[in-house]
Amino acid sequence: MTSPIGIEGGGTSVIADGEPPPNAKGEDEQLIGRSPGRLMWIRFKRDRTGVISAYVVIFFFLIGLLAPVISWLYGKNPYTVYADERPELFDSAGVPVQPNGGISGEFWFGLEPGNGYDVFTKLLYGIRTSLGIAVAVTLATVLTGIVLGVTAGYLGGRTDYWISRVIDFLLAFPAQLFFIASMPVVVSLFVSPRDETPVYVRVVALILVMWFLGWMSLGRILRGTTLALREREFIEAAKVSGAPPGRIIRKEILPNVVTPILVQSTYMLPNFVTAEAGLSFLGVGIVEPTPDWGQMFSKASTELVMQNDITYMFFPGVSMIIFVVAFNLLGDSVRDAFDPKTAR
Amino acid sequence: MSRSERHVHAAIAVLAATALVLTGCSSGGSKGGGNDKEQQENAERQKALIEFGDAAASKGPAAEVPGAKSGGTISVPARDSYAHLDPAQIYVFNEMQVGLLLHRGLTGYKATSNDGSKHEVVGDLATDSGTTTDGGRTWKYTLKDGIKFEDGSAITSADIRHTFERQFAPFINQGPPYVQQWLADTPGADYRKLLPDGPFKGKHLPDSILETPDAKTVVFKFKKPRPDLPYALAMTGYAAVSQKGDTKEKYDKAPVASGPYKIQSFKSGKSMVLVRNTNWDPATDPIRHQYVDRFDITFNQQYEDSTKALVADSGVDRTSVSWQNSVDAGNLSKVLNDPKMKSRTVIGYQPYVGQININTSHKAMQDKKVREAIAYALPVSPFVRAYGGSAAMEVAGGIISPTVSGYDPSFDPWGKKKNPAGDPAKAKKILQEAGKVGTKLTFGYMNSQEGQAYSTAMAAGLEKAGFDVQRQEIPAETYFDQVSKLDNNYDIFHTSWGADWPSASTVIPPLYDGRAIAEGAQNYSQINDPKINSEIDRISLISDPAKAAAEWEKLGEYIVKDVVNIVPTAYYKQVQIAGSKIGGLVYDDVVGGVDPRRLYVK
Amino acid sequence: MTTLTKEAGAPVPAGADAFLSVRDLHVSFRTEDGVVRAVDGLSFDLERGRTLGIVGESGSGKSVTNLTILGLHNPMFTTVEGEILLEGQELTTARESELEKLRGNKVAMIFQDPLTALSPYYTVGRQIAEPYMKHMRASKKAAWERAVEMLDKVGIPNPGQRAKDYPHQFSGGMRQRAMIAMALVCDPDLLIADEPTTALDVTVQAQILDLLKDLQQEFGSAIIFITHDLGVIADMADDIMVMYAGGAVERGTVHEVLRAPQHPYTWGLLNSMPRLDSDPHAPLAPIPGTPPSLLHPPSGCRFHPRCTFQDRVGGTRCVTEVPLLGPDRSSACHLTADQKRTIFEEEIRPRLR
Amino acid sequence: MLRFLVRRSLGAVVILFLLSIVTFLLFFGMPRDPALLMCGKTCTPANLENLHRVLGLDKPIPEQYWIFLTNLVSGSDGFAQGPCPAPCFGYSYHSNEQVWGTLMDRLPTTVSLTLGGAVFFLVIGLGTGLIAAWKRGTLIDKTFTGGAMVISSMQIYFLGPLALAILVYQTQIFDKPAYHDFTANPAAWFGGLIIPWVVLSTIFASQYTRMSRSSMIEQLQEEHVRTARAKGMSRRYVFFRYAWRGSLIPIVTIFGIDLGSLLGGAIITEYTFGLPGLGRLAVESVFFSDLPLLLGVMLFSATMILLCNIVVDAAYAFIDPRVRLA
Repeated sequence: MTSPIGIEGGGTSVIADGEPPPNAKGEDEQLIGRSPGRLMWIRFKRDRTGVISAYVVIFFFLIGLLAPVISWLYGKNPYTVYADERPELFDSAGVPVQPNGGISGEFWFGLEPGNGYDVFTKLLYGIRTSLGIAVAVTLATVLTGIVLGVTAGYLGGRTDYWISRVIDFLLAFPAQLFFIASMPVVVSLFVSPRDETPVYVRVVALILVMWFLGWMSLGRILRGTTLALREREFIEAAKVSGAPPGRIIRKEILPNVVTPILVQSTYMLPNFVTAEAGLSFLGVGIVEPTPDWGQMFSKASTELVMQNDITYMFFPGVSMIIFVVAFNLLGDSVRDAFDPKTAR
Repeated sequence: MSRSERHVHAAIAVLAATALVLTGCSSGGSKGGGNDKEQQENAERQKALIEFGDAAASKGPAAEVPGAKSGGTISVPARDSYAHLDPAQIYVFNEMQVGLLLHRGLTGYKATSNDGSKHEVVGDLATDSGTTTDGGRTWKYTLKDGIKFEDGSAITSADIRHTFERQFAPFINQGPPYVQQWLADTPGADYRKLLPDGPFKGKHLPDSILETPDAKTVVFKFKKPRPDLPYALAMTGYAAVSQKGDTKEKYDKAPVASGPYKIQSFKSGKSMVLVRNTNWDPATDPIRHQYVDRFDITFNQQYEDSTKALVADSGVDRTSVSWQNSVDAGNLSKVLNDPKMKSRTVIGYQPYVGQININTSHKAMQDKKVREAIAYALPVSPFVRAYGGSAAMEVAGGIISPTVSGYDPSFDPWGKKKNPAGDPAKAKKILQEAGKVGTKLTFGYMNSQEGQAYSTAMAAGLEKAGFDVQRQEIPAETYFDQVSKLDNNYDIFHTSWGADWPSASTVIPPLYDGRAIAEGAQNYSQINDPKINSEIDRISLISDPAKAAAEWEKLGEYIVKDVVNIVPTAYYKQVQIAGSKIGGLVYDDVVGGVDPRRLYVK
Repeated sequence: MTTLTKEAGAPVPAGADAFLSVRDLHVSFRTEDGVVRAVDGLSFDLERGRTLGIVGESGSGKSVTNLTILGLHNPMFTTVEGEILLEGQELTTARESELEKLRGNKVAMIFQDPLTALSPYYTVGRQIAEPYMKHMRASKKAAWERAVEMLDKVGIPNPGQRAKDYPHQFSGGMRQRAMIAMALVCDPDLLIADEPTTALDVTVQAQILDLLKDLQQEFGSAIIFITHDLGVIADMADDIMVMYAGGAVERGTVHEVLRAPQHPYTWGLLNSMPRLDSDPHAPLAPIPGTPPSLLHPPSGCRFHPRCTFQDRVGGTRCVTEVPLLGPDRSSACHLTADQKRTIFEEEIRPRLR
Repeated sequence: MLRFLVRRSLGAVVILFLLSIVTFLLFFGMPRDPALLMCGKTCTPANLENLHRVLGLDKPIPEQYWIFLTNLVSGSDGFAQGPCPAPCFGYSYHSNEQVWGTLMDRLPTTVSLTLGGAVFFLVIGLGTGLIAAWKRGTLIDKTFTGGAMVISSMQIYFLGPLALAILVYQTQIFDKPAYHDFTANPAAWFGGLIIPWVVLSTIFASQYTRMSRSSMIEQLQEEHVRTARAKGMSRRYVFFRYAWRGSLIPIVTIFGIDLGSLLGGAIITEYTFGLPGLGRLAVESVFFSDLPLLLGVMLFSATMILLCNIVVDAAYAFIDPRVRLA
């Protein structure tokens, strides 16, 4: 948000001695005695963009959840090989013969060049897979971030030092490279390369790998916040009053790090989605026939598609852009709602 | 940013999205697509036979290519760098091609027509294609005079002995195994026991196996008749290696050339320059020419790049031709439909035939009904699709490729040519009759884009017929090691096999001889059928290639139609194009691509 | 003396010698929550060489007023009405370039926190020299020498060397001295000091205040001194203006206002201020309630929601009618002069003693 | 300051050391037996054994690691393929090339791609960011920030193929991206990389637009900036002399990280455009489970990242005296 006075070009809060800007005072009036949560909620509801993007995001999650239902109503599934079911729709190389990737009343989003899967259902299920994984990773990282970050921040001293060193070390890892390299390794932990790799194993591997290098940033932030909180009066008070650390952390600290966690996770989740897609794109993530967002991109980057059916690549592409944009906007709104002073 | 600003973002996001969608229109159908009639004629023409040439035919120099001129440089774009240059390590198509220019063996293929269709096997280093007095147990070769390595040293029988003995050394593990197996008289990889370290620790093959009585004579002695030896020796894999120039592992990067060209420089993955080998004497060589001064080979040239350049045909591209690269799918129709360009193209089959192997070592697969059901149900169209459609793949009827003597285009027992998507209905009926609906099929596939594509589609097709298909990916680079394990758990998996020489004797015995079943051997379906075995033995002894070919054909049809241990999928094809100033451009059926030996600059 | 029945909002005729004269100034910001009236109908004059102290709680609009004088507000969100005359020059409508000529030259400002107010990226010397180069068209060298001279004036030891230092190498007090040097480098006619001592500890405070006074003697410039500390005001200012919720509620000389305050709010301020000589056991009486929202200011007298003397006025005047402030010694309150006197004498003063 | 840099460099070395251990361990958990790869079609157990011996895979892992380290530092002649001068990462299982040589072969591609791209996206990104901040609230600002928002939400694996499809395959305006040696043919070098540069920098630039704008705006709200205005300094002067200086710090940080990871191999970009750089090398080496190569790429790439971090720290000192003199 922008506060009124200051030099042109840069809105800044009116007064030098850090009193809240007028509009915040305005809110104080109407929001007297509300909990921060309520305040945040009220502010958020006032933010139209935020609300709209929230709807979009929810829409995507619904798609993910309801994919089976939708495709049941739609009467198709992403596994049927229409290139063999309906050869007349394809040429010998498996490219739909009708223009625009064979979009028709029957195949709303057209057919995938190659085996001719139904793009619509494939996209639905692809979103389902990618979102599922991303959510899992986010949860895992948040948990790790909380545990390690808060511990380091609260206990400080040696623990803090070592956890911080670990964080530094992991941050020095070439992440993407590490993902690619370790995927087969992690997979091999579960199945000998001789046997089939069940989908769930790939999923678990993806989650593990991304989690392993995903939690540090949040961990750092939480460490910082906790470090700051630790010095605050009410914590001191709690300490003096002899509350056990566990209780202090639960009752005093955690409630106060909810904000950074929520904000961070709204930024992390889309990153995990794109990262997962990236891995599948490189062929180390989810593979055919399991539908997956990133895998659709790798299909879209094949000569066959780029040469003959450019339409195909827009379905995964555009849907992902919309998703990520919506999510980032949501993230901004959430942040503003929590902390109206941030001016960007 | 302020909230008001973010409204705008949202708006713009939507705008951008729609804009993207609008530009995303495309016309249907691939721009590839071959021309099947063409290919059929091609197939017809390729049903040629190959005779063994006599001493006269083996005399150099090779017959001039009509209109050939000497001099000039030809630049050669290639996709893959050469992983191996040591002849004994060469078993791969593109390496064999360059091998033709670098290395000479005891025998070689001499083109007897100028269209690359007719050949005979003649003596190359040897004075003839080999003489045998006892139906192929003992083969005698005499070396020509004036044959030298690039360093000027004469090629003697000692070098030839060394050549064959080092085939047994551990570091030689990529080349063809035929002659070693014949000498050791064992199938599979056990031949290595015969001379575990090769010649490098002072051990040598006894005269009872390989005899070199004098500097010019080499005698091979086998337990069984091996009428195909002249063919085998013509493989680059058995070309001469200089004994004193042998640097073992390092030889793979810098071999001593004996052919018309030698390596001036080789940057793996980047480029290679071949220049005239002054110590090569055309008078001794009945099959090679030395028209151009040098070949500039550049690697990492993808198909579409080389094609684009060659189609444009300007500057240096006018004198360039790729040995390996074929015209990419995207440009096929363009190239084939433009008469001016068509004159610069050659079309032909590669020697490979794709097939789905049914692992008969598994109980469930031993039921012939099940195998027939698979044969009916299996869609082969996914395979054709995955590799670029009819321009690159042709639905196969039998296991004998059009490039091999004994091909019959009309043979199609499972109706794949009519209905490549398979006939699940019929298959289902058979399964129901046999009460085998729901049979579990473990389908091993190569973990590559293509592999994933066709395996999923094939699985879908089989499932329609009532099979329960379990796909299992196999890392591409260990694929063959894994499917060739005796105890592998794959019921069906795809392999392709190219004849090492244009006779089904390099197809049927290695693939279907029940006694060749071994760890890592190529009898992937592990079929052990008495009739096949006995037929193999019988036909192997027929020394007249023509008669043999006819017999092999019959046996092949028996395997596909009555044994059903495999289902043929497709014949590999390719179209290649050259610059307008390239002369002597020929698609050689034996090479399985452009013949580099005949090229000259117009 | 005050006339409470003065006609509403009538501009008071500018004193001929008024150096700075603010007339019926209205400053309001557009925010998402609505329009905030930060300054609402403020008028005051300031003569050369005099010091005006502006007192008031946070958000009473004192800083806003002064930022507006310098034109340091963001036109995108702010609307300014009324007039600000500096030697007869209208500032509210002046062009940006005009204002730039004034800033740091005729009118200089000292900010509260010298650490954040000085750029960490440039040497103190350079930052002092910059405005001198700009306004005096001085050469780099001359400007530098001037900077050193100024540092010397504000009592920085070994100024030649220190000028080459960066702010973070200075102590808090020295920084504030540097700030002052920077403000005075072009010897301005008007110096606006926005709580210049709040961030400093008491001893340093005293030094800085003395410094300011000395310099004022030397340069003879007028000072607007903003603070919420009546003690400081007593020490520094000639006149006082008490601001509440964007408007002035009482004005007069230091003596008048501190000895005989007339406005309940001023009483509140005095109450809430501890004194060395006051009885340590007597409780401090903070002003009840919270500052009003400038979004929806209370009707009538802005102070009425917190005012404990409404009933004395009687009727609903406090809620309905806006009390006005006269030009000279006066206060904006509906209480009669007598009431004010008696209430202060009988109810407030005892508590202060 | 110098002491600080030295300390950081030492830290980097330690991290690299740990990294090498972790990576080494990681890859000896690799699912595929490298010897099996090399063994080829006609492979016997005996032969496999022999290969294990040649590759030293039969030794205990700590010993293998120790050998790896010593080779790295002092080179080795113990390789069947030939001598291997320091820094010796051994020979690739797959191509039998020296790993270090291969890395050096691939490096120019990655460097060209990265530096070229970096120039593009820094100029465009910072430029648009500054303009947006300068014209804050205007339509220009909203267009820039909005556009940046959308573009930065795109992925190279979408934008790349899209660009290829339109510019190369459909319209055939450009040649397929490829790396040509700069010294040999600058024009070809430029032509071959232009599409990757544009795609790469488009996405990165959009992030820098947002970053430089927001950090600029934060700076403009700094007190000292207001002081400068109060001194009568012109808006432009304050904008560029006071605000910009400060706004650079977060940007330099991010830039250091980006540059580091890109120099370590712009994996997806190189993969998408088929450029033979370090990133592509990494992917290939994984697919061939070519351990020495993979290890080499990993360490090299990590080194790049750490180097860039150190450079960034040094850069701070130039921007911010507080760091220099602390």
